[in-house]
Amino acid sequence: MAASAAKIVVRGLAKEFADRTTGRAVPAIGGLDLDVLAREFVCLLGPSGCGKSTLLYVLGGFVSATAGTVLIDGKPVGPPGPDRGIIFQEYALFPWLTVLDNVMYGIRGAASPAERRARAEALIAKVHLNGFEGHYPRHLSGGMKQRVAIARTLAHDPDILLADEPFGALDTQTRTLMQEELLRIWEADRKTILFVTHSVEEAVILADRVVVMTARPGRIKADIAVPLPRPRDYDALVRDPVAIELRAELWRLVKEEVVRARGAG
Amino acid sequence: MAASAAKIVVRGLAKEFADRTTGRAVPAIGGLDLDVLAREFVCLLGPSGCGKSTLLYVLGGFVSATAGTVLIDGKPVGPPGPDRGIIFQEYALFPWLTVLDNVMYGIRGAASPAERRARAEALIAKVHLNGFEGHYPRHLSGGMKQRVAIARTLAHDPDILLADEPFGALDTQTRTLMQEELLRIWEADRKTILFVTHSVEEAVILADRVVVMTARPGRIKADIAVPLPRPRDYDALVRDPVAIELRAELWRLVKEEVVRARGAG
Amino acid sequence: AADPPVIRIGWSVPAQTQHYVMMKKPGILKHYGKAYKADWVNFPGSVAIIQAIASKNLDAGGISIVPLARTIEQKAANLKIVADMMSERKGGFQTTWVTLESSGIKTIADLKGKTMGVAGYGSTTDLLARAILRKNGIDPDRDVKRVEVPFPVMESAMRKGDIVAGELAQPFYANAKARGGIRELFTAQEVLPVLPLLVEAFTAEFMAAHPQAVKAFLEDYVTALDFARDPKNRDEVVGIVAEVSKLPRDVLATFLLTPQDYFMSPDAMPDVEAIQKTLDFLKEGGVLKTQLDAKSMVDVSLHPRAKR
Amino acid sequence: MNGAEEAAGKRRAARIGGATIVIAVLALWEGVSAGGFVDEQVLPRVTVVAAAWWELLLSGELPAQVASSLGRQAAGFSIAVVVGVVLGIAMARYRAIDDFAGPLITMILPIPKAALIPLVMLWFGIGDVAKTIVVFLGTILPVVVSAYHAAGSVDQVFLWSARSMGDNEAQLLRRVVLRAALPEIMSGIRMGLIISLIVLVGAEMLAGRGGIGWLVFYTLDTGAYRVTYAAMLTIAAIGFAYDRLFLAISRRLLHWVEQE
Amino acid sequence: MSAAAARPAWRALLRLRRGYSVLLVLAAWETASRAGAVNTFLLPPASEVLVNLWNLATEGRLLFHLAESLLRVAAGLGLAVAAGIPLGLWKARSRLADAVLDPVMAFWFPVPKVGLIPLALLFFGFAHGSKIALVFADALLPLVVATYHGALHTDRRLIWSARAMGDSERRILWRVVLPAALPQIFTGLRLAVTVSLLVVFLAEMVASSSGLGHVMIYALRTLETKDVFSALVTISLIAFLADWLVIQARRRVLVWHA
Ligand SMILES: Nc1ncnc2c1ncn2[C@@H]1O[C@H](COP(=O)(O)OP(=O)(O)OP(=O)(O)O)[C@@H](O)[C@H]1O
Ligand SMILES: Nc1ncnc2c1ncn2[C@@H]1O[C@H](COP(=O)(O)OP(=O)(O)OP(=O)(O)O)[C@@H](O)[C@H]1O
Ligand SMILES: [Mg+2]
Ligand SMILES: [Mg+2]
Repeated sequence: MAASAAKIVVRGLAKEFADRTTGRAVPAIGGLDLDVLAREFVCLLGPSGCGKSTLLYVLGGFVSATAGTVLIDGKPVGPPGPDRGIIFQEYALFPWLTVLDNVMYGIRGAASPAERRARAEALIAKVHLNGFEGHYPRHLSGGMKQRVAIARTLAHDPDILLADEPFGALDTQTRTLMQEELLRIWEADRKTILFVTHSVEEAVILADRVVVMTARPGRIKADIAVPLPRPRDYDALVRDPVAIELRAELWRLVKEEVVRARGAG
Repeated sequence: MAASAAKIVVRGLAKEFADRTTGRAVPAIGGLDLDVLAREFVCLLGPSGCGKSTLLYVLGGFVSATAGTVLIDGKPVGPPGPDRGIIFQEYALFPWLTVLDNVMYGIRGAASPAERRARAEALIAKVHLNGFEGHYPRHLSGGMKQRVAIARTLAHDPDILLADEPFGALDTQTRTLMQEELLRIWEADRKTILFVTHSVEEAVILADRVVVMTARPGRIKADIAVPLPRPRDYDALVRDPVAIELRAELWRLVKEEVVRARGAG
Repeated sequence: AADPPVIRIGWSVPAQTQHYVMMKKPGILKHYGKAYKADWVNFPGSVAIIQAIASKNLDAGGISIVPLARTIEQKAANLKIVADMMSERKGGFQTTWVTLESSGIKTIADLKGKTMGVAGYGSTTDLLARAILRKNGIDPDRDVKRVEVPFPVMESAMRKGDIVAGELAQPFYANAKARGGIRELFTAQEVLPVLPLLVEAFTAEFMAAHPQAVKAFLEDYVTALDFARDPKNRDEVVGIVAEVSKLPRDVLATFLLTPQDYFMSPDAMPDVEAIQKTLDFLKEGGVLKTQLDAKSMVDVSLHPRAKR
Repeated sequence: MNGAEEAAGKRRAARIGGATIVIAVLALWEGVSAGGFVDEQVLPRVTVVAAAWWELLLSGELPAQVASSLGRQAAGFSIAVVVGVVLGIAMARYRAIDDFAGPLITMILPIPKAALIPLVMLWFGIGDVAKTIVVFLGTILPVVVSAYHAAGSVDQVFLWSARSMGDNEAQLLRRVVLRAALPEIMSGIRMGLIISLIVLVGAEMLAGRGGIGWLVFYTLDTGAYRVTYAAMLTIAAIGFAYDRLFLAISRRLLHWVEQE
Repeated sequence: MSAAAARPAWRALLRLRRGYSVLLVLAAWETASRAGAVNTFLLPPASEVLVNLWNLATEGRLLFHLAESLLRVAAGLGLAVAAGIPLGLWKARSRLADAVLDPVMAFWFPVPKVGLIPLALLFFGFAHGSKIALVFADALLPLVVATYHGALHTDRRLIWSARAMGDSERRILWRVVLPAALPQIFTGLRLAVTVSLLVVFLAEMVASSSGLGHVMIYALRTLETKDVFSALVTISLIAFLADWLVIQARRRVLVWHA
C-alpha cells in the first residue's frame, strides 16, 4: 500500500517518559510503524502497559513523540483538533456537566440549539441512557459513564476516531449492542477508526485489520487482515472456521508477548 | 442451605439514591436476596447500571441500604473494616503513594517493615509489575493501575473479598494469568469471594455459583451453580459441553435483561 | 539594695520632646536607673495608651486631654495629671487652619459650600474647628463638606484641589509654609486661648505605691525639659527628634524649639485653669457628659517645681 | 527546536518580561514623583526611598526591625498553619466541631485586628505573645477555610479504601485526608504566608517595641513616608523570598499531583 | 400527623445548633463584664452593646454608614473577582503568563496596603474610590491564588477531551479549566469576602468620613466604647451573612461536586 494513500502514517515512532523519581527514561513505544487507510477499521491488541494508549495520545496530538514521524492526511500530526475524536480509557467526562450537556459539548457547526439538543438526545438513546440526561457523571455507574463518553465523542462527529477500550466496562451483551451501533455509524459516516481492545473476539468482529503490539516498549508484532465478510454475525462467527483460526492466532500472538513481558518483568 | 450457615446473608435489600437535581429517588437495588457461603466463590453478572457496584458498597459498609437486612457472619453489617476487602471498579489508588507504598498500605499486624515490604514485593511480582515499585499511579497504564489495586487489596488479606470487575482493563491473556493467581489465593487462604464481572466466560471459569441480576432496580434473576470440577482449564472449557451450555444460558439471561432495560430506558 | 521600680510609660509622636530627650539621653538624668527605671513603649496615640493603662499594661504616659477626660469621666482608670507637656497658646504654635493664597477664601464665612479637610473626626482639633465654624455662622455638618484627610496628606490634597482648606499641625505646617502659597485662616485661639495639648499622667495606684520613683522621674523630666529648652542644645535635640520621628532633620530644624513649636511651659506645671476651661468647652460641646473638676484631676504633690 | 530548549527559551523570555515590568514600574514611580504628578511628600521618589533604605540598612535599624518581626511572624504563621489545618480538617469531618467553630470563625476573623487590640492587651498584654496572637488571627483564616473545603471534598473511594484496609480514624486523617487535601491546603498556606506579613503592621501597631510593621505604621503617622516605602519594599522583598521558598517546598510535597 | 407537625420546631432547633457557640460567646462576654472580670471600659456588657446597636440602627445613622461600607466592598470585591479569576486562570494555563506574573505578584501581594492609603487618597479620591481600590488590591490575592491552584491541577484528560472536540485554548479556559477550578474559586471567594470586609474597615479607620470603620474610629477617639463594639458587632453580622450567602451560592453552583 502506498504511504501517500494512507490516512494515518506512523514511521519509527518512539516515546519515552521521563521517570522523575529515578531519573531514568521509561520507553513506552520503541520504533513503531503503522499505516491506517482512510475508512479503515483497525483494532489494536497488546499486553497491558505496552503503549497502546500512548500511541493514541500521540496520534491525537496530546503528547509529542520522542522520535519518528506521524502523518495524518499526509501532513505532520498537529495539535489536537476536531478531526480526531478520542474516547479515553478512563472516560474523562466533565463532572460539572450533566449527561446531556456532556454529549452536547462537542456538537458544533451551524446547528441550532434545538437541533444540537435533538442530536445529543438521539445519541444518548443510542447508548441506552434515555432518562439519565439530567444526571451528573458521579451519579452514574462505571458502564454508564463509559457510554456517555462514547456518545460525546460520536456527537462531535470526528473524521478519525481513536477509541481506547471504549467498551471495557460494559457487560458482553450491552457491548454487542454498542458494537453494532458503532459499525453502523462507521459505515454510514465513513470514518477511520483505530480501536484499542483487550478482547480478541471484539477485534475479530469489528476490524478490517488487527494490529498486535509487542510488550513494552511497544512495536508492531503482527498486522493481520480479517478476511471475514460484513455484516458479521456474532453467533455465526463463533462457529466460523476462519474466525476460530484467527482468534487462536491472535490469542497466541498476544500470549507470547504477555509471557515475554512477564519474563522481562 | 440454612441462612445461619451462610457467611453473607442479604434479605430484601433495597437502595435508592436521592437525585438532587430532580428531587426524585433513583432506585438502584429493589429487593434483593442473596446468600454466600463461607469460602464460596460467587460471580455476579448483570447489565450495566443494574446495581452491582452498589451491592458491593452496601456489603462493604460504605453506603447504607434503604431497606432490608445484610448479615455478615450472622451479624448486621458494620462499618467498613479489614475483614472485607474491596477492589473498586475505578481502582482508587492513592495518587500520592508509589506502587510499593500503595500495596504496603494495607499490610498490618505484627509484621516488621522488612517483612511487610517483602510481602508487598511478592504481590507486585504476582501481578507482574516488578520494576514499577517506585512509580506513582499517574505514570501507569490503565491495566497496570488495576493490577496495583488488586495487589493492594490482596496484600491486606481480607476474609471476604469484594471485587468489582477487577480484570476489566486487562488483556485476555494477562487476565487469564490473574484469574489463575486469584484462584490459587482463594484456595490457599480460603477466602469468600463475591466477584462482579462482565464476562460470562470469566464467571464460568471462576465461580462456584453465578448470580445474574435483573436490570435496574437490581434483583436476583437467576442463581446458578457451576457444576464444573476444579482446577478448570481454559482451553478444555472452550469445548466442554456443560460449560458451553452454561455460557449460553448465562448469555441468554443477561441478554434478556439488557433488552428489557433498553425497552424501559 | 532592691531593684528600683520600673515605670511602664507610653509615648507617641509628635510633640513629646521631653520624653524623647529622656529616652535618648539617659546620661543627663540624675535618678534614672537608681530611683526608678523606665520601660518606654510607643503607641499610635493617646487612645491606645489609655487602653494600655486600663488593661494594666502601663503606669503612665503622655496623653492628650480629650481621651484623658473621657477616661476619668467613665472611671476607666484613676489617672492623675502630674506635669504639663505641651500646649497650644500664644507664644507657641497653634494648630492652624489654612487655605491656598489662590483659593479665594478670605474669611471663615467663605467656606460655605466648600470641602475642607479634617485630620481626625472626633479629635480635639476637630471639636475646636466645629465650634469656630459655628461661631462664624457656619453649620459644620450642613454648610461645609468635611472629609477626613491624614495630616501628612493635607497639604497635597489642598494643592491638588481636593479640599480648599485644612488643618495643619507641626511639622506639616512648617513644611507647607516653607513651600509657600499658604495662608492662615484661623486657629483655636478664638475659642480656647490656652489648650493643654498633652500632659504627663500617672495612675494613682502607681503614685501611691512608688511615690519616690515618681518624684525622681519628675525631677528627671524637668531636667530633660531644661536641657531641651537650652539654646545650646538645640542642634542635639533636633537630632534626637529626627531620630525618633524619622523625619528629615532640616524640616524639623525650621520650627523645633522656636516660637513656631508647641509651647512647653518652663516650669512644667499643669495649667489647672486652662484645663478647667477645656473641660468646660468639652462639656458644652457634648463630648463630656458630666462636669469634671480640673483640680481633682491634677496631682502635683510630687512635682519638683510645685509651690508648696 | 526541542521541548527543553523551547521551555528554556520561554523561561528566559519570562524572566526578561518580569524584569521589564519591575523596571517599568520603578521608572514610572520615579517619573510620577519627580514630574510632580503626585506630591513628592506623599510619594517620595524611588531614589529617595532607596537612599532611605540604604541608610536604615547601614544604621542597623532595618536588620534589627526585620529580625524582631520575623520571629513573631514565623511563630504566628506556624501556629496558624498547625491549628488551621487541624481545625479545618476536624470541621470538615465532624459536624459538631463545624457547628461550634464555623460560626465563630466567620464572625470573629473579619473583625479588624486594630479594633481587637484593647482586648488583646487586656488578655495577653503588649508583648510578643500579644503580637503573635494578632498575626495568628490574621493568618489562620485562609488556612482553615482551605483545609475545611479540601478535606470536605476528598474523593470518597479513597476514604472507603483506607477504611476497608483497616484504618482507624486517626490513621485515616493522617494517611488519607491530609494527603488528599494537601494540594488545596497548600494554596491556603501560600495565602496565609503572604497575609502573615501584611498583618505584621496591625500586630505591631499594638504597642511599639520595633518591628518592620511598626516602622510602616509609625512613619505613616509621622509623615516620614520615605521610610514607610522603604519598610514596605522590605516586606515585599521578604514576601517574595518566602514565596519562592514556598514554591520549592510545595513542588516537593506535591510532585505526585497531575499537571498537564 | 404528629411528625409533620413537630417538624418546624425541630428544624428551628437544628438551625440553632449552628449558632449556639455564638450565643455561648455572647453569654460569656456578658457574664465576664457584668461580674467585673473585665474592665467594662474595654469590654462593655454584650446586652448594653446590643441595645446601643439597636438605638444606633433605629436612629438611621448606622444604616447610612453600613450602606457606604457595603457599597465599597461590593465594588472592590466585584472588581477583584472580575480581574482575579481570569488572572488566576491565565497564570495557570500559560507558562509565559506564569513566569511573568509570578514574581510580580509575589512582590506585590505582601505589600501592606495600609502604607498605600495616602497615595490611594490622592489618586482615587477621598470618597469611595480610595477604599474601593484598597479592597480590590487585597481581595485579589485569595482569588488569584485559589483560582491558580484550582486551575493548575485540572485533570489533563479533560483538557485533552475539549481540545479533541475542537476547543481553542481560550475556550478551554472558560469551558473546562474554570469549572474544574470552581470548587477552589469558591474557597477563594469566601476568603476574599472576609478580606474585603477587613480592608474596607481598616481603610475607613485611617481616613474616611463615612462607613462603619469611620463610625468605629470616631467612637474610639472619643472613647465611646459601646459605639466601638456596636460597629464591631455589625461587622461580625455582615461577615456572617456574606459568608452564608457565598456558601449557599457554592452549594447551588457545585451540585455536581462531592
Ligand atoms: N505519564 C507517564 N509517565 C511515565 N510513564 C508513563 C506515563 N504514561 C504511561 N507510562 C508508561 O508507558 C507505558 C505504556 O503505557 P500505556 O498507557 O500506553 O499502556 P497501554 O498499552 O495503554 O496499557 P493498558 O492496556 O494497561 O491500558 C507503561 O509502562 C507506563 O508505565
Ligand atoms: N451516587 C449515586 N447517586 C445517584 N445514583 C447513583 C449513584 N450511584 C449509582 N447510582 C445509580 O444506581 C444505579 C446502579 O449503579 P451501579 O454503579 O451499582 O451499577 P453497576 O451494576 O455497577 O453498573 P456497571 O456495570 O455499569 O458498573 C445506576 O443507575 C446509577 O445511575
Ligand atoms: Mg491503556
Ligand atoms: Mg459498577
